[in-house]
Amino acid sequence: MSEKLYPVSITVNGKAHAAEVPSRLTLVDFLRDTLRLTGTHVGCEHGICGACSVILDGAPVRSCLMFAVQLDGCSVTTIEGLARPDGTPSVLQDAFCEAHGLQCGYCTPGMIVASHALLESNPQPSEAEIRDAIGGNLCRCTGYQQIVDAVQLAAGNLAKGAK
Amino acid sequence: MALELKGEQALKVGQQALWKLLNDPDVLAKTIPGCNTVRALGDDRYEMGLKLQVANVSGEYMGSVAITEKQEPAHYVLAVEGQGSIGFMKGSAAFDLEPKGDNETLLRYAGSAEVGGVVAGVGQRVLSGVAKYMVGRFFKALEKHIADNP
Amino acid sequence: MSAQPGNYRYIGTRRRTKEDPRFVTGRGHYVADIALPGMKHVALVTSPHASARIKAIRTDKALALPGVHYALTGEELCANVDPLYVGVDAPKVARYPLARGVVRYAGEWVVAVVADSRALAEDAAERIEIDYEPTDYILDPEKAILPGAVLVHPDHGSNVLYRRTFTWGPVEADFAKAQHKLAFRARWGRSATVPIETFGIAAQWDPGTGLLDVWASIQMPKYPDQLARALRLPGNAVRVHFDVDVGGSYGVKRGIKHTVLVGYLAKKLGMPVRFIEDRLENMRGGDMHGPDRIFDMQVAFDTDGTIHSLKIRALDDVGAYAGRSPLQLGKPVGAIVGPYRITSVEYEPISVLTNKTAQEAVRGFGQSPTNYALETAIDRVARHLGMDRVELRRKNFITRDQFPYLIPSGSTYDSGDYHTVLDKALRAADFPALVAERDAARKAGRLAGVGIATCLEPSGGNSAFEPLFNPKNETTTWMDSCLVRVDISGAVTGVMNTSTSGQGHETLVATVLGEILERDPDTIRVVHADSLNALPSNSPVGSRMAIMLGGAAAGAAKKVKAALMAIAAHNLGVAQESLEYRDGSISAKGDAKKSLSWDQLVEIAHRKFHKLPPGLEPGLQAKFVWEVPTGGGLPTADGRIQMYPCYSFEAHLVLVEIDPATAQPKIRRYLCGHDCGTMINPDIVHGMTYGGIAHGIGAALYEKFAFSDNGQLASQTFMDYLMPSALEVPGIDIVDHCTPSPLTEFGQKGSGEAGYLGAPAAIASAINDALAPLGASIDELPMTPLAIWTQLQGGKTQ
Amino acid sequence: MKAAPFEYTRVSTLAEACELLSEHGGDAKLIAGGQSLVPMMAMRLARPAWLVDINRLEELKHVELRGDALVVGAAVRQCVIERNADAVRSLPLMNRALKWVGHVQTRNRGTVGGSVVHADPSAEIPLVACVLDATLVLQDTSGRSEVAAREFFFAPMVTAIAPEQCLAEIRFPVWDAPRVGCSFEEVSIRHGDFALVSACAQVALDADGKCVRAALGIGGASPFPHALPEIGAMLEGKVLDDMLIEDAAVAVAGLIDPDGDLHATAEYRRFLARMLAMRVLKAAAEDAAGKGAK
Repeated sequence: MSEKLYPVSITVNGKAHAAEVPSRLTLVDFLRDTLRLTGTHVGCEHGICGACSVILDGAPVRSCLMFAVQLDGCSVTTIEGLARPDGTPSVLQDAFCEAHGLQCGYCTPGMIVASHALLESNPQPSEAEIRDAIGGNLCRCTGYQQIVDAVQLAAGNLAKGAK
Repeated sequence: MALELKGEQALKVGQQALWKLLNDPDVLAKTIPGCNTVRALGDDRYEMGLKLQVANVSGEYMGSVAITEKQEPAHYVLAVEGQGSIGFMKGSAAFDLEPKGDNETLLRYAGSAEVGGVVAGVGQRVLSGVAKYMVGRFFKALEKHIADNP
Repeated sequence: MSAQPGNYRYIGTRRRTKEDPRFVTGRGHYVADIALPGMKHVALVTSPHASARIKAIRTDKALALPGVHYALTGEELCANVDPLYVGVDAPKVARYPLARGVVRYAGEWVVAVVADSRALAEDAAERIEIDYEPTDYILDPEKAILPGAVLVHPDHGSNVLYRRTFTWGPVEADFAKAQHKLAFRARWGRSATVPIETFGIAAQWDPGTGLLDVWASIQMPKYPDQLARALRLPGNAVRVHFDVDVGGSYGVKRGIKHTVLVGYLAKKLGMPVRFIEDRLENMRGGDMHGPDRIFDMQVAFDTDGTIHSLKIRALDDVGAYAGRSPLQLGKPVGAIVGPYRITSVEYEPISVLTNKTAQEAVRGFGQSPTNYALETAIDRVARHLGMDRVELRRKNFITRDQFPYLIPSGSTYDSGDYHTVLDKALRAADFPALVAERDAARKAGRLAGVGIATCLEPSGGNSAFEPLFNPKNETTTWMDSCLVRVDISGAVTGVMNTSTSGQGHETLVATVLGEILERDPDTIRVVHADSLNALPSNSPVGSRMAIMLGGAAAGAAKKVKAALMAIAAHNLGVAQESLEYRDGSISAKGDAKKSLSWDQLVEIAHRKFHKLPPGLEPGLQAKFVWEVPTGGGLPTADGRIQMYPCYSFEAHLVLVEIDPATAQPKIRRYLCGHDCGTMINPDIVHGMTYGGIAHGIGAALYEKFAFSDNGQLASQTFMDYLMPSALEVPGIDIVDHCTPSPLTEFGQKGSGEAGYLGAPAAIASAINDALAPLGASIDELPMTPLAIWTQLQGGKTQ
Repeated sequence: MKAAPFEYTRVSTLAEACELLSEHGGDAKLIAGGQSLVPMMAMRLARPAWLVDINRLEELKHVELRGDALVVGAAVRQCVIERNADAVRSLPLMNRALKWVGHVQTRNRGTVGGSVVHADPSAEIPLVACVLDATLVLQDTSGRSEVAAREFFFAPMVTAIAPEQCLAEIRFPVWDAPRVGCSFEEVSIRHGDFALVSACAQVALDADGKCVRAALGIGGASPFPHALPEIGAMLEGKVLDDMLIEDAAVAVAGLIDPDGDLHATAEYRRFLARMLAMRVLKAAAEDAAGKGAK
């Protein structure tokens, strides 16, 4: 019983990837195991913790709750795709460093993906809006305070024209 | 997870006839939701195969049924045990058949079941609602059987 | 006294951490990111029963699947490995990675399947057929200690793993003379830290070298040693790689059983094998549940509020096996009276086996539950006397001038200024306004309460509970170490010897080295040695790394500095006392021309033997191994011992409102006054404190590993095990204070468990303050909406 | 936690989906947003042999006002209906309900129809459908049929849909009256969790402030989303004063059939249902009254 493979082509961080995958391979496993983009993390595999958040066609989603085969022709952005082209941190990523909005770093890619999507749609969010946007991402280290601080800092820096 | 089930159902059938139905493996096979085989093992013990497809949850179970404390035609206790890939179930229920006018019997049941394995760990929130529904389906099927086989 | 004394260049200043840049760009290196060529994957078959005999295991259908390599049963594994180390003296409570013959909790590992992929391994696991014969089980720890109870380990003869009554000071006399006594029960529910990363391990056996390489998500003292012993290998046949980023631990990432299992498989099969727990395996059988305690408390006190004595009985349900867990009743011995001058204590810790998931170390190692019981006692005394809770605490606090302060159980608190920290917190919170807000809410018909907790964080991790709870264990050495290397280019590298799970140890070491060597910490690299290259370490447990790794780094840096001074003195012809070290250069005091730069000094050390002073080793590196200050002693016969060297203090103030229509609590305000001595990196300390408070909010209000009546873990997913999100954790204010420790290099104390040690007590205090006008109270955590509602209905919990 | 193997087809028409369902019967399963289905597959509680992907069916993605109803295609994502101008204007109750549905990431992917057919008794969208007396349009190879939302839900995750049927669209009646107000409230332990109990109400007032139409429903406190037309009947023709609302709330508590679980007992749920019924009725009445003042 060898598993049937399905051809998919998924654009990840601007680069098209063609692969043959079993239907049951989730998007997060595809990113991590097939493409070796290990920045996206697996936390609960049942859609609660948010560690696997990625941006799918512009909107943040949980990559453990979809199969790669479903995303043929789609475009995905992961934490690796949010940095500047030379790999240095973006304004938001830099703000997470400045505010120390993380500790163990495990939930961090999901947090940054959720925050990135928030700032794209709402460049000057209130604290309540930030908490709502990351409300589906669990963190056990930070108590969220410095994450909220980081997003506020990034919003301020972006408003000042930081790129 | 322990499930408590308790209730009563009036059935348009005489007490003795209902007793017979409830002790007939073929009837049980037709009325127990998901049941696809019932094989008598003797001594009021049966082996049962269940394929459950409740909502999104599906699973196959092999189990056994034993009937004890028989006081024909008024009372018995049904003990059920089953095991499948997503967990196990073990329970028993007391059934009391009470004549209620002509050709009608009140069936009272009270029992509890233990559920273990994955289902118990992840499905505690909905198990009892689903269990109630299964009991309801059993009675509906039984009523239909009674209506179809006057 | 300022928030941060001492005249430091890098220590205590806000600086970015060394670790963050790799994490924010998705370049962390966790165990699940490791892909070894030809690596196989493990899935587990676990017991659905709380207790059963295993009658038969059939693996043929699983092995018939293509891509499936092996199915390992307990029979085989237990015959080939030794039992896992147990913290107390209970040899008949043997613990192995897989069950042999008997399962003792629902979720216990029974068979491990190895396949080409995790998905295939799960397919195979489903095809393993096991015949169980369910047997009687025991779930209630109070019933478990009664005669005739079902025994979890019949060979042990009892369900009691550890029990002793300690009496420190004139307890009976104090109780006899006290004007008031009260007794109550407080219950701490089973929760844990539940990191977002589950436990994972990859292992590879090289038959050519006879070496087992291990990469694991680990935070565990003596992990390589325990692993090697269980696998019957010499210590130098195991190489644990400590450069794996750990996705959160806070105590629980112990993983010995996981590692023995995977190590055995890797060696047996000759294939690299990886096992990453999935969330269900992690929750039910990862053996990472925390304390589950019933405290029976008695307090003796006078009308003026003076508290004289305590009797504490702590019954801890540790589940089906013993690991480190019974010892979590031992750590609180070191702070058994909290920050209060209580002259005598009776303490009866009881560790009980039940048919539940085994307990492991959780942040604070049992101190947070004890603090909750102590603070509940203080609140109850205040309520009993009609006394203000703040005043009662102030009255009983050890005062600043009483340090070092010896408590009845034999530990000496190093330093503290509890009155000042509490005052600062009260001022920062505008406490009268907080109380007024509560009263206004009450007047408007809502339920509101102010919570207070003033708690200690014993830190420095000396693990003295080991000899205290196990007379056969005479371990009194709990060192940590650091190696500093200045290479030929003049760059500085610090080598640490354990893994990190978010505490910022690279930043710690770089900051300390930079401070002493006066070199920019940003230029200093810090690496994690593997266990064969490492100096001894006891890993980041017990809030010890700022103290121990910080101290070791300082010691090593000072040795390097001394070598530089010796080189300078020799070459400049000036006595060391007349030399001045600045930014790595050394010059004669008052004669700037007589000077050698950092680069020149380094060059001499590495290349110019002819310029080295006699007796100095060439090259420039130093190691320093530091024993815990105050460590080293065995307990007295009556169980007095110096448990930890340093004592941090935290004062929590909380305002909680409860919606009377729904019984939902909401935290309106949270402030924490915190004194952990000198902070090496304030952002890291604050972050851990915020996180500890959030974790404490979880333990107080949301999180519980709940077992059903038939021993099933009913909260196996994140749908039922409820960790607070950013929407439940409020904005938190922290007020710093610094009372330096006299025992450490910079006056630093520990802070890795900060926040968590007081938050549950503070929230419980607030909820009970809110319920007080109704004459109601809850003495069990978590205080769920259901528990609150039950009180609002005038009922009793449960 | 990896799903059992399955065959996968992404269909390009609804008819194709129905054919596959018809061919494979109970062994096939539709996937839209997958936010409820995929976790169950990961735990292997759900193990369809065939997964039929309807995510890209444009014919299931319409949101349009048709007659006196807002018609929502089954595969419309929750985030779309959350922002759709027609929906916000004509179906404010849905908009309020969606604030309680999961989190941003799940609403971005989850669909309206998926939530309905998953039939969690605590879910918000099914409750709105029942309270507003929506009609569900089901399709199979033989054509379309309709079923009232109030007759669709049997038990947790058990509905009237047959294995070969696909939910095509949902018709939510729009109340065409000048003074319509609504409210949605819920108690969950954390935001975004399954509701212990939820309640929603929609009322219409006449110019004098008398209630001309009222609908109320309770989620999480019966094995299915529980619309309570009895309460509407009790309120209609009357002024919604506090006493009447309290009476209605007491009646609510008597009509529901809650179960206990880990987080709430049946009694607590009954209490919450009463309290929330009171809250949503008051809030809906105030909302409606406010519209008269304009």
